Amino acid sequence: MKHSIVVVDDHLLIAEALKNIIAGFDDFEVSYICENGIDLQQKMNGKPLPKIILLDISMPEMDGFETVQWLKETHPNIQVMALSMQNDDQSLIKMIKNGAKGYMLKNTSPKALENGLRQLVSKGHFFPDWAASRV
Amino acid sequence: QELKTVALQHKKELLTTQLEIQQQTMKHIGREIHDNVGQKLTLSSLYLQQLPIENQSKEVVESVNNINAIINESLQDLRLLSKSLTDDNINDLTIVELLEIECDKIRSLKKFKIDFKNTLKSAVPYEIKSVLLRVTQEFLQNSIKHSKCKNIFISLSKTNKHLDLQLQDDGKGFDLKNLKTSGIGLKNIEKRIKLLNGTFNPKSDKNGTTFNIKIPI
Amino acid sequence: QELKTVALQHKKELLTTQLEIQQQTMKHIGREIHDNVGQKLTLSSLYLQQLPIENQSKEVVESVNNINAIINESLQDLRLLSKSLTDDNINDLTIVELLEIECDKIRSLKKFKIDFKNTLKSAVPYEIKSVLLRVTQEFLQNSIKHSKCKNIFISLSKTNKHLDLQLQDDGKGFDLKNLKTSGIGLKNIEKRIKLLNGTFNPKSDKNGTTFNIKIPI
Ligand SMILES: Nc1ncnc2c1ncn2[C@@H]1O[C@H](COP(=O)(O)OP(=O)(O)OP(=O)(O)O)[C@@H](O)[C@H]1O
Ligand SMILES: Nc1ncnc2c1ncn2[C@@H]1O[C@H](COP(=O)(O)OP(=O)(O)OP(=O)(O)O)[C@@H](O)[C@H]1O
Ligand SMILES: [K+]
Ligand SMILES: [Mg+2]
Ligand SMILES: [Mg+2]
Ligand SMILES: [Mg+2]
Repeated sequence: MKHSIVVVDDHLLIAEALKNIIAGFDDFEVSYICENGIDLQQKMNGKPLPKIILLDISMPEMDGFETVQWLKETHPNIQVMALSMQNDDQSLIKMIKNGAKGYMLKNTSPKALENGLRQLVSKGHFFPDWAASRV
Repeated sequence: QELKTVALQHKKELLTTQLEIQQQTMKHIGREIHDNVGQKLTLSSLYLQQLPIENQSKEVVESVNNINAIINESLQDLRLLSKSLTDDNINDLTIVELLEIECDKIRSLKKFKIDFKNTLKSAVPYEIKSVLLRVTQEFLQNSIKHSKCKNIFISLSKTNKHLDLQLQDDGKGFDLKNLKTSGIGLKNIEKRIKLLNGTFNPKSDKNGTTFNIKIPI
Repeated sequence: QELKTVALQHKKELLTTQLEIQQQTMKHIGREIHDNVGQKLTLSSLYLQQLPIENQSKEVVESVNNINAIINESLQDLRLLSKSLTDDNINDLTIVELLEIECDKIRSLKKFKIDFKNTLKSAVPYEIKSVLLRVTQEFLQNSIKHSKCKNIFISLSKTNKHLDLQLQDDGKGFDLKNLKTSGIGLKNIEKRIKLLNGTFNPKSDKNGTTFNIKIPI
């Protein structure tokens, strides 16, 4: 069975684009997408939990930092991969501290994304070289 | 005297207000670049990578990859620009890093050779960093604008009494005693160095201009 | 007194230095955005339009056009951002335009309704513009950060004696007489309005916070 993913990004077009890209992967599929943390809390209600959440950082209402913190407390088995525009140390470290198990830039190639997701599932974490060297 | 103090107080408050407004502007634009433009370019990169080009000619595949590479490079540039808008550079960077950034700006003009030698290792206080940075910026502006130089030399070092900053160009020079200008660059340099109880010993002749700045520490 | 004047002079020079450094940074980044990133994106748009897509499916053609549209939109955004980095906004814009920009920043957060009413038609001097802009920024920051409000109201008007700026939120309010904070926002508001011989008559209770600012003109 394919691993289920939920994408959370306030730029819904980006979330849709990621969903389309993931549709081409053999082992993964996107169940649904959300605009922000609050939207996620509402949409998760009564549905089977996803295996992975791809989480944007800067979002209005409830941002990535708050969302991953909430997920760690309420659904610690879900693996969170932060997907961000920024490659700065501060947000990387803060996301990890708050519970993210992976961190990738949004514009990484489909191949790199698939590889990142695979490692997240098999090893429990994934950080690209640039990120690993900073933590 | 009392009146002068009030006027200065007034002026100081206005400067602080302007400074804060500028900081807000920089923060806002930094965020816009990141949240708005950055997202759009990310989106175009994602769309580009989804174009069904597997069965296309080699040229098309290469061209699409090339476009994607340019977009990703722009994204990287914007990340750095957005960062320097939101960071407090003077606080976060060393004086050597700050001066290196100025050298790089000159280098990117591709009109001048610039050489920066540094033997200083210790940290420099915020106030001295700001003044030395600003004085260097003014000197470089002048060399670029007025001197028709080919080469610029900067050197930074320290004795146990002074911080030494030497600024030099090999341009046409000017008459220090006979300034015909409404400019305020040199006046500001003088004023700021005095502020730190320093000296700058300007020399200029037909072989170029040199400022030898010493700040007591 | 003499000592105080010297210290103020010193402080003023340092502020000017910082202001100038910031302006240099803004100018540099504005130019980088325009010249460097702008060129790259223009280039990718050109390459994109040269892709041989005539014989492709409708989807591919649409997709390529869509990507091109996004890139051009980004270019347009960057032009505006680059402009606001290099322009002197306080000088060039009216107080109404300046406050509109602040309202738009709040609107883009998509968390608050903000309503700005203006009946002022005449020009406002630089100094008053800076202070009113900065005071409004501080008020808005506080409403967003502390008040848990849903609505913000701003109104600007003029009598023959005063400029009136009303700032209001419908948040939880706070005890004006019992500030437990190391913050400097409110202190700065007070100081700056005094500077213009104005009053701001703050009111706050569980229905929200209102500043009624009057500046003599
Ligand atoms: N490195 C230099 N080489 C040749 N001439 C110089 C140099 N530096 C300054 N000058 C001359 O000295 C004058 C005064 O310089 P100053 O920096 O005070 O004013 P400005 O550059 O003309 O204007 P501003 O700095 O206010 O933009 C210049 O106009 C120029 O003629
Ligand atoms: N609009 C408001 N609604 C509710 N509480 C407010 C409002 N404005 C100010 N406060 C309260 O007053 C305190 C002082 O505000 P002030 O702007 O001086 O400091 P700050 O916002 O805490 O810090 P700073 O402005 O320096 O970042 C705040 O901490 C907050 O408790
Ligand atoms: K982000
Ligand atoms: Mg976002
Ligand atoms: Mg000059
Ligand atoms: Mg405040």
